Amino acid sequence: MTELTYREALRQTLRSELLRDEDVMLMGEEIGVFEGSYKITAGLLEEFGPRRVRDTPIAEEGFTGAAIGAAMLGLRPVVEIMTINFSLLALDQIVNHAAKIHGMFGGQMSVPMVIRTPGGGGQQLGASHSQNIELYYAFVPGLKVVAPSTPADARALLLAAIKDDDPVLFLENLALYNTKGDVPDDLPAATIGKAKVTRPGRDLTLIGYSRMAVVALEVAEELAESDGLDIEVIDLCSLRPLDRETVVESVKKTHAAVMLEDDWLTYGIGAEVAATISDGAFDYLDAPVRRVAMAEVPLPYSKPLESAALPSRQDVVNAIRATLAAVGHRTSEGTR
Amino acid sequence: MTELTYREALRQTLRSELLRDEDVMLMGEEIGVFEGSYKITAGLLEEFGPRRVRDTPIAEEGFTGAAIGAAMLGLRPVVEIMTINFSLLALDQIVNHAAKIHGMFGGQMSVPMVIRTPGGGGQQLGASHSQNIELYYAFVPGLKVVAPSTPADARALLLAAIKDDDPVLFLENLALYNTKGDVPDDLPAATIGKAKVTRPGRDLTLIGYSRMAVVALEVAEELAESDGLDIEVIDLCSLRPLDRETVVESVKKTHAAVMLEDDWLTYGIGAEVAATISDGAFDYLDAPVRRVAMAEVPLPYSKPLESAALPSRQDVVNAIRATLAAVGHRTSEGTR
Amino acid sequence: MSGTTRSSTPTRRRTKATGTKASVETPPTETPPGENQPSEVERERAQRFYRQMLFIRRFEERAQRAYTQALIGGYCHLNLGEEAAIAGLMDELRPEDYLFTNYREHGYALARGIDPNAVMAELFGRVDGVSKGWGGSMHMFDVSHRLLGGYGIVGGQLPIATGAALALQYKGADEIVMCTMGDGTVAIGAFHESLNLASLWDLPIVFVIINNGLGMGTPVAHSSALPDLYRRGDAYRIESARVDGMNPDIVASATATAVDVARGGRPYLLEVVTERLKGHSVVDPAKYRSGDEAARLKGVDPVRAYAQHLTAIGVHDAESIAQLDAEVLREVDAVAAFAAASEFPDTSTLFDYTYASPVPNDSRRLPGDALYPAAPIVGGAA
Amino acid sequence: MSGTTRSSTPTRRRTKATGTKASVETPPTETPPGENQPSEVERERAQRFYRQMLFIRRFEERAQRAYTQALIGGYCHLNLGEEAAIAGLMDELRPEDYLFTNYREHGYALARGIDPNAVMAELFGRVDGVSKGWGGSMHMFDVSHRLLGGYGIVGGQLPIATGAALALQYKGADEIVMCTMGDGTVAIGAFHESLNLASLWDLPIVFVIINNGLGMGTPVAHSSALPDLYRRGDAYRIESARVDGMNPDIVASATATAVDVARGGRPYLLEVVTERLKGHSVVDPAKYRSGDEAARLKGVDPVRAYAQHLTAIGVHDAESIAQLDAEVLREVDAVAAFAAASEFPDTSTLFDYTYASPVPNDSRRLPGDALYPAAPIVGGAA
Ligand SMILES: Cc1ncc(C[n+]2csc(CCOP(=O)(O)OP(=O)(O)O)c2C)c(N)n1
Ligand SMILES: Cc1ncc(C[n+]2csc(CCOP(=O)(O)OP(=O)(O)O)c2C)c(N)n1
Ligand SMILES: [Mg+2]
Ligand SMILES: [Mg+2]
Repeated sequence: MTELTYREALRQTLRSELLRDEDVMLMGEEIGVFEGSYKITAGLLEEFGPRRVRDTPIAEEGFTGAAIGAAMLGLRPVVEIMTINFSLLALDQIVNHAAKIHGMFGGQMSVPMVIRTPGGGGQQLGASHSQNIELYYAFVPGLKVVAPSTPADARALLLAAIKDDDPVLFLENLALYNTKGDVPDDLPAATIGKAKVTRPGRDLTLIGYSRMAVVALEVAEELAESDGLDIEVIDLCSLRPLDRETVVESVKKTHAAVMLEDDWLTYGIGAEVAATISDGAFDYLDAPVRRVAMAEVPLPYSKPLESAALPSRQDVVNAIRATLAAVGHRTSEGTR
Repeated sequence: MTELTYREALRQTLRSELLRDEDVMLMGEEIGVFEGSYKITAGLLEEFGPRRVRDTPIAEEGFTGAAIGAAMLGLRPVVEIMTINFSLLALDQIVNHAAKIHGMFGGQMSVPMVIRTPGGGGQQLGASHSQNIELYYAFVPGLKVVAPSTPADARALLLAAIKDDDPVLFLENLALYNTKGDVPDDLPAATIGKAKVTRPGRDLTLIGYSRMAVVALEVAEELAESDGLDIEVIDLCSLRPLDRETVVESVKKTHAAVMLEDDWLTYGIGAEVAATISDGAFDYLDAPVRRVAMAEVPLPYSKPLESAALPSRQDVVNAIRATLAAVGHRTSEGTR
Repeated sequence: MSGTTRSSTPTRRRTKATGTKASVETPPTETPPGENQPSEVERERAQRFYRQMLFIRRFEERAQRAYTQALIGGYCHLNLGEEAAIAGLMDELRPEDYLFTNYREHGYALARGIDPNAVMAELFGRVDGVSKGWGGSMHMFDVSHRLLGGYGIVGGQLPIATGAALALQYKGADEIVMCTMGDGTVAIGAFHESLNLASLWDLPIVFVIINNGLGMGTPVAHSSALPDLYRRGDAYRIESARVDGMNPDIVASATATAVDVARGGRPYLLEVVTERLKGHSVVDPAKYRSGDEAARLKGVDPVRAYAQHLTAIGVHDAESIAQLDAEVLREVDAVAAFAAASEFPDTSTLFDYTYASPVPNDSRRLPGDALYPAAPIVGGAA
Repeated sequence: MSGTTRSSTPTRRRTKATGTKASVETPPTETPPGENQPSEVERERAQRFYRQMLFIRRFEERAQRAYTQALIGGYCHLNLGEEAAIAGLMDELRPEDYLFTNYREHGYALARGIDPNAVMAELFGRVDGVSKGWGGSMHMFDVSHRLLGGYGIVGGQLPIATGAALALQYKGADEIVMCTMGDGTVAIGAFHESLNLASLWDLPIVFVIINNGLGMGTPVAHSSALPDLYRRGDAYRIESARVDGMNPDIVASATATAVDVARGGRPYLLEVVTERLKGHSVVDPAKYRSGDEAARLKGVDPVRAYAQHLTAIGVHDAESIAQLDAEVLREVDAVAAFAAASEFPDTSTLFDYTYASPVPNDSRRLPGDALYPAAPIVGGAA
């Protein structure tokens, strides 16, 4: 067991995978000489050389597509797209090609590649650099999308993603890179497609992924302390496949749910989660599933505006209290 | 009142707008000499010349971006992207630029452009040519997304889109181009952001957009005939903004809803609609909102596979019956 | 124009990449097509070329017919007019080399040696198709013949092919990649990004522009600011050449040079000037072509021209040509019959190829399937 | 290299586009920089250039300081080293011409004549900023000075600028568009698509590559297979030139040619070779630069070099230079004070700019707001 930052967990995992499997190679802008925009690949060029750690020009479509072709011929490329915003430039390659090649050609070849990319917001990067568009990938059959929230999960899911024979979008988060956590030394690869109950509870199910899974856990602990609430927290971990059962089973127990996400509300990831709960736990749910998400605006640069647009801890607390109030309201009035 | 095909309604509207406003111009691949891949622009190059009707090379990102710049300087470009699948290549321009320019620069300039593009499936075009990814646009604040299902709406919404000062994604559908309907001669522009109750009813709310709004209406009529059911049909017309109120008010009356869509189920457009209903009509809904959508696979070429993967009329009928059964089940057992 | 035109004989072929740049080991024997007294090897190749071209021609015509009979769906783009280009290009690839094409690829599949039955069955959407019926006309794929697709998104194959070449270099392999595209494809961003990467990284890849003069209805001069497409190579320090694509011998010679360069570890850009004799796809009447243009096309036919050439040099005569045609037509009929008799894929296989590896919680619902079966009522749940 | 180096005097400027291609009306007066006896007009321009360069230098240094004081957030890219390029480029634009840049644009905003207070206030995220605080360092925009952004997505500005030029052509306007980008940007697809469109359509646009040798930590030779970036113009039949970007006079001369060509209705590609004296952005220590490289950079400074040049030709002396510097520093301090005193945008304005036109059912919820207020219980609803 070692305490590592999320960044360091990623870096060490990339390193151990480069050591383990000669077919693993890294590609991306500034991952070598520059050591990564966010230093996830620090030291790896020096250790493994340019064959294994390949700096690319600014050509997201080109190098992401190149990773697809390399994967078809047996390599296991791990591509870094500097932030998820720039992945829009590679979307045709990811959605029309990486996700389709196995199916469209009758299962003849797989595309074992990983695309690592951070989402985030709240860094005053402005509208085109602060989007959370994991939805674009989570929507697509043929892709797998994982979104770890802790250093240990970052390692376990990255191990799984690199070993997986399908293209995996590996969502990181700018705000998590410096967070710390224990990482067991012999941590095995995770199973992609499974959510995790990170805190058991009975009063309400609080759901998040990536940064918001961390916020969820923190707020649950706070409210346990301050209000004596017993909140169950679920970290989705995987957005595609989506582990509906874990979520629904939880809500069958708690009868209430709040969904946290950093993307826009309408059509966001939480829409599916809310729809799923409303369906799967229809007879159990005592109040509407509330979603806490980003305000639906191009995120402004100016700090006060940006802060107002992004979900805060207080927003989460308010949503939980309101939901519990609605539950009490309904149950006390005997509407079920 | 004239009976027109959806195609002809579009063509005539483009023509009348070209006549009305010198700043309106058309751009796209094969819209001129070739008269449009789907002949929506037939005859327009001949009538208006290459200045107004501009054939472009195969460069979706380039010409869509060019339309943005032209719109900033006062033109009202109407871009045709041959099918929505190819719009992935222009996504950075649409999402990171067209949708952001007004907000990101503090409201100094608007981007009055329209992107016309057909979705669809069921034409045996294979996985990369048969996607319904309107979600990618509907998700983005700063864009407006409309999806007419009838020739009259095609005209009214295209008029509105061209006059609108914001970028509008105008979703057409390959399977609708040959459908016919009456188009009033003096039809005014529609209001973007409004859904329509296309058939009033009391038993269940059936919701669709684009092709599925047509299917919804047809199935409702059939079931009125065959089963004496009184189904209310809603055509969303606009995906962003989404007219939640019209949907929720309907379900408050009918207590049950089925959502129809041609895209993939998980995270699809219907997820938000279902989540919205489950929230807004929480105390009224007697059974889970059922979604009828495409199977979550890269759409295969072979006809039987393709047919199995796409929602059929029978699938819709089954979903309605199952939902009504669930309502009966629950209400008869007195769960409310 | 930097490509040399040489006859391509098996002795000239390298059996191993040397790592050096495109030097030629044995001096080329200059045998301009049309000259008399072809060698036995040349006669054999000429016959092979002609048979292949003819087969592609008849196959495509058969596909066209099947399309109008609604046996084929979707878009269907034919290689009519491009037979010589295909024969010449494919002949210079080793079986272990990799090929990526656009959606106009039936002829390439055939010339790579894929069973015509499987090619036609794919068009018919049957299980015996090269892509098991999943791909159709635009998406043929055969891993054993190293045809790695058939791509319908214009330019989509370029970055992927570039990456395949990267993998070959990574592994120190001797194979190369060939990636074909149309003239209209040159305008798309992926062209630029791919050629730049291939050159920066010294990848073993031949990019081939099949310049048939049109992208749908758009002439090259309207899609490319520099209509000499092969000269685009200069912008990436990629050696390039333009070659007449109506004669397979000429194409093969130029391809040999290109392949040598690639085998030596540098990309190459080859522009093959050819013709699209019919519409963009089966359903396109090509009304945008002028009367003059249509008249000109009547006089242009690589298959007929090569037949005349072979007759002139005594490799064929009118009778053997007619005989061959009859034979090919019979074969193509058999191919169509095979395809028509092949089964459609079973709908139970619908979810088989979404993922290559098993995955929990994968969504395998058919349209309208309940997300959750109606729950039995649990009265005391709340 | 096709650009001619000429002195740029107001008399040489065209007042109207002629529609002809880039011919030069008055023969250029060759005045190589460094030569003695500048004319009064030249002295004036030199002084203007120097003051502008110095102002940009001090402004950027002030921004850097403010960043470390956490008064500026996000990414912050400075023009240190590019002052001469900016001064020369901007001087040749008419006020009614349009400018699109990448995210490294503070200096351009200043040189276009935008109030420095508004530029600094934008960096501080205040309402008085050019983009009202919505854009920040990367997204400056001023419609009245025709700076149409400030774009943070590499290459994103190119298609847009191309379209702006299309609108000018459409309207028969006399203005042109200038679109700047970095050397690293040349590798992206949008570069290719935009230059091809601009040439095919004869658009009045000058594409400028600010070649500061690096894209973040990547040298040009690692991003472009053809490191002579201006030669990329050939691939699109676009006239092009490379010019020394460390002297504003030289840049202005080359820009004059480029602008003339654009005003005449053809695109132009101008490569301006300059230096990035510091890291990619304020937070980048640029450790990837070798010791030699760092040492070399110490000797390179366009502002200092121009000061020396102006001293040599008698336009300035040590005293006037020191005086000017003190003056500029005072101004920049005032600018920073203004920005610090400016208000933050009110959070009530959060939803003001999502759409330009009013729209029903727009979502204006703050995070955590209920989609629907908890409904009053309607007992008999079911
Ligand atoms: C990105 C994209 N844009 C548009 C299309 C539609 N389309 C299919 S083929 C084609 C023309 C391609 O022309 P060319 O590259 O010359 O190939 P050819 O058809 O002549 O073989 C177009 C525009 C597409 N498939 N993909
Ligand atoms: C599409 C995209 N990819 C990557 C980035 C991250 N990025 C920002 S600036 C930059 C380097 C650009 O270099 P260059 O074009 O030379 O401009 P310079 O910074 O030198 O002015 C990169 C890679 C981005 N903003 N957009
Ligand atoms: Mg072509
Ligand atoms: Mg640079």
